[in-house]
Amino acid sequence: MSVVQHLPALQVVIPLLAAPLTVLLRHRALAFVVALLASWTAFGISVALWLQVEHGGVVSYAIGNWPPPWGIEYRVDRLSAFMLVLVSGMAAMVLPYCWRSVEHEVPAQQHYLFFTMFLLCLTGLLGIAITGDAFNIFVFLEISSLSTYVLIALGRDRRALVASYQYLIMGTIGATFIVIGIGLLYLMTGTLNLVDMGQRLAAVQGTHPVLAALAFLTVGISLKLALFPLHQWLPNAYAYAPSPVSAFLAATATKVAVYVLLRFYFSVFGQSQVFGLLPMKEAMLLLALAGMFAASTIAIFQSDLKRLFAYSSVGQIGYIILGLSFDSASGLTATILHLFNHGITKGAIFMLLGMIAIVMGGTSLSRIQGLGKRMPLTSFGVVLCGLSLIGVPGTAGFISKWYLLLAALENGQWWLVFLILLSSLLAVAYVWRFVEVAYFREPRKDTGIDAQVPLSMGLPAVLLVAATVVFGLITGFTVGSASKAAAFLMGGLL
Amino acid sequence: MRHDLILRVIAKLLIPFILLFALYVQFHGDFGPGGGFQAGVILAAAVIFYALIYGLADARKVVPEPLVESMMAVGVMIYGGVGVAGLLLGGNFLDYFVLDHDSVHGQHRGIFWVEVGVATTVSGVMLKIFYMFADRGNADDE
Amino acid sequence: MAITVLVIARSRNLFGVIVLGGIYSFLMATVLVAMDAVDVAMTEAAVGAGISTVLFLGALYLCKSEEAQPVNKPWLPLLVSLAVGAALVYGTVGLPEFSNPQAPIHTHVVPRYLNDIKTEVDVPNVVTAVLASYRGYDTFGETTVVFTAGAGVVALLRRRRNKSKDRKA
Amino acid sequence: MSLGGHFTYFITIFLMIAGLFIVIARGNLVKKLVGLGIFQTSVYLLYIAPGKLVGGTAPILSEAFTVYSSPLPHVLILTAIVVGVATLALGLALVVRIREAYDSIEEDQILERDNQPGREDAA
Repeated sequence: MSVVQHLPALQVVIPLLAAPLTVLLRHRALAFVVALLASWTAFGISVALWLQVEHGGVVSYAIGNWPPPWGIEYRVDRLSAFMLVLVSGMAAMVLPYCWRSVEHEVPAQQHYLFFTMFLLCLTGLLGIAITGDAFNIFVFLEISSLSTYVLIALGRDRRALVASYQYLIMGTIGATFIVIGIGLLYLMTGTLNLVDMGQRLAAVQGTHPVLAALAFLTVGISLKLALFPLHQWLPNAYAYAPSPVSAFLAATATKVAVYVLLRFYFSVFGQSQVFGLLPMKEAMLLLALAGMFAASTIAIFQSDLKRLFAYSSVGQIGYIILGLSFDSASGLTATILHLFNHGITKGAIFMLLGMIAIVMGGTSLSRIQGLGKRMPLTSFGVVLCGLSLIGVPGTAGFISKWYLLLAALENGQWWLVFLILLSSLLAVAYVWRFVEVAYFREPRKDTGIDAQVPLSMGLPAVLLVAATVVFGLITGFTVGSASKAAAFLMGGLL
Repeated sequence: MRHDLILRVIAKLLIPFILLFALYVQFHGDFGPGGGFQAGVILAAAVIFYALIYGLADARKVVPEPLVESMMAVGVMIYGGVGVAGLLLGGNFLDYFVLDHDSVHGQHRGIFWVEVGVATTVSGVMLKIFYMFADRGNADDE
Repeated sequence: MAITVLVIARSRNLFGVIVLGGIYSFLMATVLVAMDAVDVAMTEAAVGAGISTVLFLGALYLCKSEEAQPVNKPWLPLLVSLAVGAALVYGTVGLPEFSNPQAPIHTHVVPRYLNDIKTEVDVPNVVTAVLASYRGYDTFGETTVVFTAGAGVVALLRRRRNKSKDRKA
Repeated sequence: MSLGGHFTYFITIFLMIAGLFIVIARGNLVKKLVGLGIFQTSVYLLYIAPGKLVGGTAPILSEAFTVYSSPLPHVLILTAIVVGVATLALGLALVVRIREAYDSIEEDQILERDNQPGREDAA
């Protein structure tokens, strides 16, 4: 047997088995080492899988040697390979950062459990991205959600508990909606394998249960990905969670939810069904625009940086969904690109905010006055990422916005181009709030602990900030993968 | 409740039967309803029953916390171990066919260990959760 | 069963609600037996009426047991729930009828479980076989979910040694 | 498409509406979890009911029977129940912690206590 052949299984199983190991070890340092090794291995595997898909097409792996649709299949295609690289890459970046960060933000007794939960969350997200089975998606969704609730609740502020509870309620409703949707599809097709389901659905296209399933899945997943009116859980959750958790979640959790949406839309329902029979296009366009403007506007009026950027996340999700609503290959490319680019940008921002919180004792705007003098590098990083959020050329955010504009032009929707630029102005406004406070005000005397940012935190953050610039200049990997994945999905080749 | 003789005697009589029933559910799952999860729940219920009658401290002596916490992890490891064993023996992950020369026999073996894993984790988790909640209750009284 | 749920919705005595919840679970288990889902019924009875009730009561012991009077009129939630219900009615009208052997769930995938199980797995309880072997990976995931919950509860509820240091807020 | 043929679905839907209503409308954190449980349980019926065949038996093979109810939904729901109780345990743990931190398990009271002035920068 060769290891290569089993990479799809190992991708998920290694972090999964590392999690109980950390509980058995019950030791902070050992748990950290285990988690670190597991996540780096997972990153390596995901890159290997990506290469494999790049050269050999879809990789299918039958778990338990039961052929699908009887058993559960792991299926790596271009889109899932791309997602795997994003998720495991972020985990590999965030974990070293955790080491010192949890010292400040999580009670000491819970440290090894923090790493356990982190591994489980990683497992869940990877499992969702790789599986080819509808019910398996639900199971792994719950693994990632449950661990996320705990991770958020480990934050120091007591509001973290309430945020986590609200997320638990909303998340569970969302998951139950997804189960209902999957159930209806299952009743109509008799199968749970996504590919098989897609093929068999062709026979019952447009019937009531299928449309209802589409609606339930859309609402359920939208809850998970915090599409505008269903986003209430997100700002609090991101704001009060420990900062490595915010960084990891912002970069991956909502993105994986988008992936699930794409997966169901294009691999199961098929685009003709999604966009032809229901006014999905219009609905998504509307919600995306509403999200872009409303959430960005709310972001401007936040007094805490973490909340500010959390609302900005809701706004950015609007862009992602906007690309989807174009129903074209270039729109989809923009969606997938923005998934990746926004993921690394937000990850970097929350990491930097974590460092600020340690040195300045908090992230509220009144506290970070004069940050530019006290932490010049860090604030410069935040500004760079802010530019990426706005979409200034030379940053990753520009690339995805550019493709979004192209897609809008392709559809001849000039007014949309205008709206996208207008909403970018809102982003300028909220980033400017940071700049104004950090650079043009004198430092407050009473703030600022004499703490240095540890290297293990600074280095990953710097790397990610660098990545937002690098992926803004060198676009071969991201644009290439995204456009191929988009073409693959639109072609409906499965 | 600690001095209620009748309760204690009844409990002493009942608990072995509950344990036995748990084992029955566990290993008879192939033929009738039941399996690892249900057995795990029943197993945990037996210990919780014991704790209610004899007090938390006594239950802790019988089933100490570190053991419970390890059980949670070990169960998952057993399940995963079966999967990895399949890998090592040349099959896919969770491939029971290769666990024995006879593939059907291999299936039996796989299912058996998998169910053991489930029961271990489930009973561990249920007990742990019970201990945790009970602990909190005492904290309030201080 | 429906009546039980209505009472739960109206009642503000949490203790009563939880006991009713247990009864509801038992009723549900009975229905499940009628539906031939013995494995599921057994689990539902053990979990719904057993474990959940114990957990609820445990949590209740730590909290207070009366629900406050709701301040606002619950029209919006009612509307949302009804809309969801309407969507489901719309969806289920097109579903295969109850007990229709020609429904896809009886003709696709499942026949292999029922017919070939003797030669492939040879375990009489098909549910166990599917659970542990055909879809063993789901069960692995399920075990992990339980483990996650367990470790999560530990992470949330473990008593701290130095109480003064945490929870400044 | 007779009404009788869809009767089980309608019961399911009623339970679902009630459960969802409790979750959204009630401010009490424990009550919300009860509602969530009902909501989830109703989904079990949605899966299980169509698997039943009149005249069939539980899917435990033996010589005496030839018609069995569909086993696959049972498997899925077993998993779903377990996931449900796991969520519940976690939710209750959170409620207990919230109660310790706020001394209340009513949603509006908690929000009130957070919005008191001068708390914004208390870290």
